[in-house]
Amino acid sequence: MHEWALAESVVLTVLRVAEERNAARVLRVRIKLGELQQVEEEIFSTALRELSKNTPAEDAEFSLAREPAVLKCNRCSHEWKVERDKLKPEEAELIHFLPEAAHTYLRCPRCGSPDFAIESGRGVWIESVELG
Amino acid sequence: MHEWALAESVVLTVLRVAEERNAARVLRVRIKLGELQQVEEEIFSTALRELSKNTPAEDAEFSLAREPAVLKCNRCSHEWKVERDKLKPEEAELIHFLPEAAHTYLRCPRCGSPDFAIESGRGVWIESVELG
Amino acid sequence: MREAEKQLSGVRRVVCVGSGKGGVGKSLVSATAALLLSQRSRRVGLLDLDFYGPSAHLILGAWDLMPTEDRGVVPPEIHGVRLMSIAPYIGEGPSALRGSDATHAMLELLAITRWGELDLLLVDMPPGTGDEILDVVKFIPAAEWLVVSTPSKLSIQTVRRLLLLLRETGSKIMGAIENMAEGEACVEEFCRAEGVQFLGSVPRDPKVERAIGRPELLLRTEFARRLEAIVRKLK
Amino acid sequence: MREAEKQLSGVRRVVCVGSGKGGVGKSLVSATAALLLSQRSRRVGLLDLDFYGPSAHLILGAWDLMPTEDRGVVPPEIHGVRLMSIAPYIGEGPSALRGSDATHAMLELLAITRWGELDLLLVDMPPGTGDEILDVVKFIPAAEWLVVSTPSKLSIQTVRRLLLLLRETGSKIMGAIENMAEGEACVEEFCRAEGVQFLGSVPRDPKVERAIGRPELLLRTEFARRLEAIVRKLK
Ligand SMILES: Nc1ncnc2c1ncn2[C@@H]1O[C@H](COP(=O)(O)OP(=O)(O)O)[C@@H](O)[C@H]1O
Ligand SMILES: Nc1ncnc2c1ncn2[C@@H]1O[C@H](COP(=O)(O)OP(=O)(O)O)[C@@H](O)[C@H]1O
Ligand SMILES: [Mg+2]
Ligand SMILES: [Mg+2]
Ligand SMILES: [Mg+2]
Ligand SMILES: [Mg+2]
Ligand code: NI
Ligand code: NI
Ligand SMILES: [Zn+2]
Ligand SMILES: [Zn+2]
Repeated sequence: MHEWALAESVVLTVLRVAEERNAARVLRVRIKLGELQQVEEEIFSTALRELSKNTPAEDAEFSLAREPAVLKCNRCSHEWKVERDKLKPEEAELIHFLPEAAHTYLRCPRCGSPDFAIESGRGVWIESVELG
Repeated sequence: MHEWALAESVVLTVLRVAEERNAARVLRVRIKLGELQQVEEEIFSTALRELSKNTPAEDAEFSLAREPAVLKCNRCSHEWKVERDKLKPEEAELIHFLPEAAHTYLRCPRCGSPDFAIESGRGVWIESVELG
Repeated sequence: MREAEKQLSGVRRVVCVGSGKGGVGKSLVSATAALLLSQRSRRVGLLDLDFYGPSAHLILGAWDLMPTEDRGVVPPEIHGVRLMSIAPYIGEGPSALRGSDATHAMLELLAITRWGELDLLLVDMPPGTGDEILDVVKFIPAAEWLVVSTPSKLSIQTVRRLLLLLRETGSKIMGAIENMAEGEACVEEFCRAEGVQFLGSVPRDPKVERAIGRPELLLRTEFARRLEAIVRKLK
Repeated sequence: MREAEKQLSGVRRVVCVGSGKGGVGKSLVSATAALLLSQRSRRVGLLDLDFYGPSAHLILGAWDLMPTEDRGVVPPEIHGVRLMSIAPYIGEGPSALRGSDATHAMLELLAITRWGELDLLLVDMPPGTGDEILDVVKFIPAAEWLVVSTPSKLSIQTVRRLLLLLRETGSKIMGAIENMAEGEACVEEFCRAEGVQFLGSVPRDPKVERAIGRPELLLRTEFARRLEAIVRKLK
């Protein structure tokens, strides 16, 4: 349910963009949901609709696309995908709230290092905003 | 004269690349010299030649190209070039040894922030190595 | 994205407890100040931004208090203090964050935490003048700074670097507190030289250690009594 | 590029003094240990990697000693200790480095410093378990770690996080020193529980402050005398 706060961030940003560009309406917002954070799509969508009511984004189409979580080891340069179903549920839950907790629970499968970069699929990201 | 140490880093890296790729000879090395560090080209060239004697890089052509120093403010996103002749000589000298000292002496010309990224032209960089 | 503003819109004042130097008592001062203010009926939040050595939860004895999920994350309340920290998420595990990870973690906490209405949000800063400091300056420009130093030359020299940074970025410096005072008025003198308000001294108090994790006990130490006199000045 | 190896090729042993926690005495321990070893005719270097609060030059009284330029950078020698630090380059100015800047600065210092032949290079680490720690683990994998903690719960909890990180990365942990010991044997007990060698205790010594910047005086403190017994064990 902290998806509401994530949705709030998105809506705020979209509205700021609309304002900055003097747009009356937001037509479409393309959002990426990183696999690492495992945002619940349904709650997130509901929140986006609720939160954009009575704003220029009211009738916007919010399209959501999942982005795989790719990590890259800073030590041995190995790159790997996080397999969702291989995470322990408790750990997945903590990473859901704070993706950086990945550095506490995940390790480079090649060299065991906790020192890796989250190359993609970290959190929620706005890919594009179409204004009307 | 700490150009010798910088040249040593370059030669070491080049030799490692040659070894990794089982190359008998290094033909050409293209090196970028960032304007921020203001490496003295002549000393640096001499050092490269000296240090590569009796190594597979002995007959390599070392080509040097200057790269302008571009800084980008992390606060207001302003991007600017460092004008070499606008630096105080003492400060330029300290930045010559440690480019990160730029965060102590240089400021974003738009917002005054010391929080900027050195986008390019920081130090010495190997652009390419041609092996024979 | 991930704006701090919305979640901080009900917060009247953000006060960062910083130093540049480690081990000067930033965490102890900020946690105790939060307790003292809460006792005086202020609505207080405490945000621990030390991602490598989070301490606020240890001082307040809130090891196993998890934030609850409700249209965001609602900080647990302990002795009236709403506490947010990386600790519930990393437990006692290692914290191998590079600077950009710290930036992300901070923005995430700011984006999800529902502070609600607060008279004051205290922010317990990590040592150094790196990513976390630069990010607070960038994302919470209205933050005011309460600087902590011990009388040691090693502390004062580093605190000076922080002050220079805060000045240059136009941050508001409320003043400086001397912690673990030891006779000579080193920090007061330093404040005079730097043109920073000296807020007062708090002595080294050996009873503090036993009171870590026990807020009632902590509030009854000489340390807390002396800090109260300073906190009162801040209204 | 910018390999550490070449400049460290004459260095027999690299010992990092770390903690995770700030203000536990990493700088005082590493600088004093360097002085003690130099007195015992060891060829010793001291590399200060605290880019936000460099302290080694203050403790050794080397404010204005600049490294000299000679086919690289030759560290100035003070009481027989070859010292390298960010301090000569930033003076008393602010240090607004993000994590990636710290990485660059560290690699630069490693690339240009001509340590020559050393029996031991002591590295004074900053607090935290961020970029500098991760970079030493990455670029100087042979480094051994000497961990410093005070008896406080706040220190021990953070030191544990560092130990976990060092273990996981296969770093060699020489052991832990208790600094500012205060009666109870907290760090010794902690070491037993963690399976880390306990190297001994050094008391809080109020005479230390006056000796900062005065190596001869520092060497005559009770602090140094007690540290000597520990340093001796390290050969
Ligand atoms: N006034 C004081 N008297 C006694 N001990 C103190 C005092 N202030 C801080 N301490 C202790 O000093 C250590 C450092 O304090 P801490 O709050 O963790 O500093 P920081 O957050 O600046 O790193 C802790 O062990 C803390 O319990
Ligand atoms: N054994 C000790 N007795 C008295 N003061 C000490 C002792 N060890 C350290 N200090 C003081 O404590 C403070 C923190 O020490 P410092 O070496 O700067 O720690 P760190 O490098 O871990 O941040 C300094 O003011 C230092 O002079
Ligand atoms: Mg990372
Ligand atoms: Mg930068
Ligand atoms: Mg703290
Ligand atoms: Mg130190
Ligand atoms: Ni959620
Ligand atoms: Ni030079
Ligand atoms: Zn790896
Ligand atoms: Zn700017």
